[in-house]
Amino acid sequence: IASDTAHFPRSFGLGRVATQVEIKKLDIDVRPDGKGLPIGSGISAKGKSIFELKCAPCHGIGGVGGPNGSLVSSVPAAGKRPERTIGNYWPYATTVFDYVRRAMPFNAPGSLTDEEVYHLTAYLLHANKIIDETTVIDAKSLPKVVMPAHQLFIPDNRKGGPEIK
Amino acid sequence: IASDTAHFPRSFGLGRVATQVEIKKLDIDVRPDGKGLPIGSGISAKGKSIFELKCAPCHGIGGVGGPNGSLVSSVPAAGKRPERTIGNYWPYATTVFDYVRRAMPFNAPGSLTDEEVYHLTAYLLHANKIIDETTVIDAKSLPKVVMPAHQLFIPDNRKGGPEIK
Amino acid sequence: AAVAIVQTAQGKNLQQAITVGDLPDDPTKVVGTLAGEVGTRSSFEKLVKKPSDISSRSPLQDFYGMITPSDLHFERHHAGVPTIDPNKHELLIHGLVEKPLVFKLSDLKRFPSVSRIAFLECSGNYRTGKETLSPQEICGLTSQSEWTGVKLSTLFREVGVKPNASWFLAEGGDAAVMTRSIPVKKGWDDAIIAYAQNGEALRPEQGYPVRLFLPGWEGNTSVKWLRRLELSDAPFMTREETSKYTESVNGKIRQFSFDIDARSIITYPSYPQRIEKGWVEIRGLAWSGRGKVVQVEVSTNAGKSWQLARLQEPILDKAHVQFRYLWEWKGESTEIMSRVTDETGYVQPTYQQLIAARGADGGYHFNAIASWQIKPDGAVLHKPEK
Amino acid sequence: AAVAIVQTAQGKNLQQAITVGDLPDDPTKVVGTLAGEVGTRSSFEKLVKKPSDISSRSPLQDFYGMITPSDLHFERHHAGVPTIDPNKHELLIHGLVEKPLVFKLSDLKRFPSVSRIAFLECSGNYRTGKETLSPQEICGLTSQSEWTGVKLSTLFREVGVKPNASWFLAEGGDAAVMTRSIPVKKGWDDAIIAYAQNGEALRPEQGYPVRLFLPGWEGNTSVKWLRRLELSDAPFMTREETSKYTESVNGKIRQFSFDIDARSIITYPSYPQRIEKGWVEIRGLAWSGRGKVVQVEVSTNAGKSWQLARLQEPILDKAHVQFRYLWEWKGESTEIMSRVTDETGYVQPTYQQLIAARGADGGYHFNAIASWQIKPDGAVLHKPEK
Ligand code: HEC
Ligand code: HEC
Ligand SMILES: [Ca+2]
Ligand SMILES: [Ca+2]
Ligand SMILES: [Ca+2]
Ligand SMILES: [Ca+2]
Ligand SMILES: [Ca+2]
Ligand SMILES: [Ca+2]
Ligand SMILES: [Co+2]
Ligand SMILES: [Co+2]
Repeated sequence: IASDTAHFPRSFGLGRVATQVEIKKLDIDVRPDGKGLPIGSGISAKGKSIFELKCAPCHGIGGVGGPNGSLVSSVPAAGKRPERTIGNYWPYATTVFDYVRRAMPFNAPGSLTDEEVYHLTAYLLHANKIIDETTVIDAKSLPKVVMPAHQLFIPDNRKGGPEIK
Repeated sequence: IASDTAHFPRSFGLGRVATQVEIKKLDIDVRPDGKGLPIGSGISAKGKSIFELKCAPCHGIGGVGGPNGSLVSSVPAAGKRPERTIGNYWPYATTVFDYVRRAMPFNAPGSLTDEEVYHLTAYLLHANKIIDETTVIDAKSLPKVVMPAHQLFIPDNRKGGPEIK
Repeated sequence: AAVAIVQTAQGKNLQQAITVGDLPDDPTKVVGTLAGEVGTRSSFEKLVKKPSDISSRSPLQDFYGMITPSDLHFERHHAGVPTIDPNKHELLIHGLVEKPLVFKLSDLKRFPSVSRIAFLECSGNYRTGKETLSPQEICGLTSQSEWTGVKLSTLFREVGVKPNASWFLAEGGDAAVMTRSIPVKKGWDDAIIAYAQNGEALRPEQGYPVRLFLPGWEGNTSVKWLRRLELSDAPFMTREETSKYTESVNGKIRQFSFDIDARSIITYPSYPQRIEKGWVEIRGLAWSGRGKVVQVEVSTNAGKSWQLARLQEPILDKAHVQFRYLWEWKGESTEIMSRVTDETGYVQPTYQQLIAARGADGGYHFNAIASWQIKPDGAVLHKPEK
Repeated sequence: AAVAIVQTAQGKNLQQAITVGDLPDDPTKVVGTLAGEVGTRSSFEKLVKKPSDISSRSPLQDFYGMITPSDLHFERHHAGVPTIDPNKHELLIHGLVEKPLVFKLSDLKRFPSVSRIAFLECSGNYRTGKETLSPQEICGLTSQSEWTGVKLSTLFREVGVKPNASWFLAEGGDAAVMTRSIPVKKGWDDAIIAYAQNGEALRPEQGYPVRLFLPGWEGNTSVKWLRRLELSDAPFMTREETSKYTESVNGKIRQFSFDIDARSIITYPSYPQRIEKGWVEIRGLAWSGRGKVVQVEVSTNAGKSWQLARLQEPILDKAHVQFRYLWEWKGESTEIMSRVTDETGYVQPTYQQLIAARGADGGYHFNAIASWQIKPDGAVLHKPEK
């Protein structure tokens, strides 16, 4: 059957070896332990002004209530559930850096400098009351930020069989 | 499994009963025993003039050599196989009537009257030297015409298994 | 009936006019359209997906069979469908490997290939709340294709995945630069690096020129427009596996919920169709991300009793299966519904069972039984759940 | 890269612009096309059938998997593709029946349905004679779809086929008013009155809105645009079963040669492709009109020895099956070819075996092994038979 690989050669010899330079160009991800974070640093105050310029039109002044969703926790209107935000639903602070750098602003993805992303990350963490306004966010400090939602996350416990989970 | 019909009702009650009138309108086929042949009759001479007008542009003067193939047997050029025609490849004369009525002329299918088709059938049989020029073709005579190729036809004798046939 | 299909492809025009002008009164009396280079739908068939900006839902109620026409495969993307030059596109595999490699599309096509028919479903595939919902609106974010590509295990052998690699990151080349962390085990098991769909190249909406395809797993993990795989000893905790594609379950947040739970839906009769008195073949699709469908039951009395439906062979692993149940409708008001059992013994739950098990937060992986109300005039309406 | 698909359907416009303008240098930096109603091919993929006036051949060398995209399904018609209004089209069944009935398309769709994946091949599907022939040119008149419809046996029950009915006439509603006589036994066995193909309505070229589908039998018998079935106690001897679709065999003319003999073709590597030194996955399709494919053998040394190819599951009855064989090409001049064995024990013959068995007249049902010459520069050429 097709899945059997016993007849495969040790190598098909296809593809070319990737150089460190080209890997580095593409390897933009950031892990919770900080692996992947670039040099640079940011602070909330600088992030705030970038945010107001480049992000607030979609995510609201102060990160609350824009057409593309809040990023900052706020007190919900009476009878409403709180919006899911970085402050109440994100388990890792590194994800803010990773995601903003790869995908935002939506209309110009990939346009921010690492420094800008650090500032924005600091701003979003501060606006969500996770860090104070003096905290400098960099490759060392960001992985250490403990997110309010962290303890809520559990791995999938469904496993098939009769039980509804 | 889906093929099982034990759970089917005797009838699904779908569709409507066809009336004889509507069946007759669609039931245009003609069988070798003559079933399906309409009233009317034809002779080769009349068929010839219709043919020259409506058919020869595609099938050649006298039914030989047009852009859409010969219908009449002729002596092949030296070293060539004979073209397959009504005279050497058609097992039943009724097929000429059936086919011409349903499908020809190619650019105006279904436009011929039954009478015209009888004439054309007589013409094509005569041109192929199967009937003489005085034979009247009608529902009685057509099924009796014995075609030269009739005895060549055998049913499929392949049946799978190792033999190449 | 004016019908035309025009495909302007890299400067070359393909034109296939089926009919322009009036419908013939009697099609047996006019020569039809001559043979062409590319066919098209009949102008009488209006099959369309239902789009929002970020997704587009397959018209399940209009389909026959188990294959989804490629141009009607559901869409879900986080920054639109990119336009990618297949001659420039490359796939990099690096991280915890002996030998990081870059593959051109043409390299990938030279490896041993594999094909399989399997569904792809977005885990956010559930709507209810009003009666005028069609299957397309309730759960049109599932589709099925024959996928062809190279097994990821074949590429893993080629790069030499290290023993301590437990997760890999899959990254897309779209404007979202979509990323998901996947256990390496899935890569060895049955992951495919797919470049073809239903006989031809992937469609742009489905990841052209190359995507990850993870049979049975929530659609978002089958990263499209794939450009990079990084082997790692831990998950990356990307936005798509933390902020999104996680479920609030009894005060906790369930993460890495990859498997698609077994599900079924009656697609005929369904809204906005109408039935007539007499024999009705109830038809639908059933599937499970955990393996094969074992049985589908249908109830025609609002769940009081259940009957076995017939399944159309071949019943494939992690694939939509057609089910059918013959029902004589005498004009009564009733409700019809289906539930599937998969090979693990999992039985598709009711909405209430799901809420009881998970709490009232809703969210992804909502695979509840969907019911259709049959009205005495033959109208069919969704039964909103609450 | 300007790409657009425009479908003007009964006054309604569907427009799906994938990209108009230049290709982005970096697709990760521009938002892509938003979700749409109907997808389209990438503008980089140029898949076309090869048409003459009367037929159009599927590009087998460009396909992956076993499903043929519906718009690339081969065409063969005798008076063009008719344009038929599905709301007016009816199917009449009469002759040796208890109760002649007329079915609207909507009636047919209400009967119990069936789906199956099966090939359809024109029995006139063979070319050779020059080196520059692709699989499309050699045997592109075969394609595969998932067909859905009602079993003819279900309709036979409904009209009450009389015991003395031994043949039936199937008649199309095209300008050829195509007719074939079919043994009633095939109608009871596995004939389908098909109204759908690959998930959606039949395409016009494939018989929209309804066709006969006879699994495993020569394509012409699966009459398209079906309007009438007449039950009879004898065959009708139509032009299509006498003057055409018969074979000259050793001085006799073989008639009613319905079954498609087992056949296979290597589609990769094939003309006009080129290979490079190293590992080559030889790929192709194999099928039999008499049941399942049991094995496919591949020779990489001009037929001196044969090796078993791997078959892609599911291996379906009367269906194209993908085969694969891994070959290390070191640059030598050679010939590669495949031969299939079906469940009756029939082994696909060579051209010479066929001529020896049938005489030199050629004709329909020519299913000979086709060989590809591999040149030292990697060029692949058909080996003309003589
Ligand atoms: C033109 C609109 C637009 C602009 C400008 C924009 N965003 Fe967004 N943002 C979006 C959209 C739309 C999404 C959701 C994307 C998706 O569907 O995956 C989003 C998602 C996000 C998210 C994830 C939210 C969540 O809960 O998962 C973050 C964080 C974010 N944006 C940050 C930013 C920052 C920082 C900026 C400015 C540098 C910015 N955005 C500018 C439209 C915008
Ligand atoms: C505009 C061109 C055209 C005209 C006019 C035309 N034919 Fe034909 N004829 C064709 C074509 C094309 C075919 C082959 C059709 C097919 O592919 O099935 C054909 C086939 C036939 C055949 C079957 C030949 C065979 O060996 O199977 C007969 C008989 C025939 N025509 C008779 C007639 C007669 C009689 C007329 C006039 C009343 C006529 N044709 C007018 C184009 C034409
Ligand atoms: Ca990395
Ligand atoms: Ca009749
Ligand atoms: Ca056409
Ligand atoms: Ca999940
Ligand atoms: Ca789109
Ligand atoms: Ca035949
Ligand atoms: Co999803
Ligand atoms: Co044929």
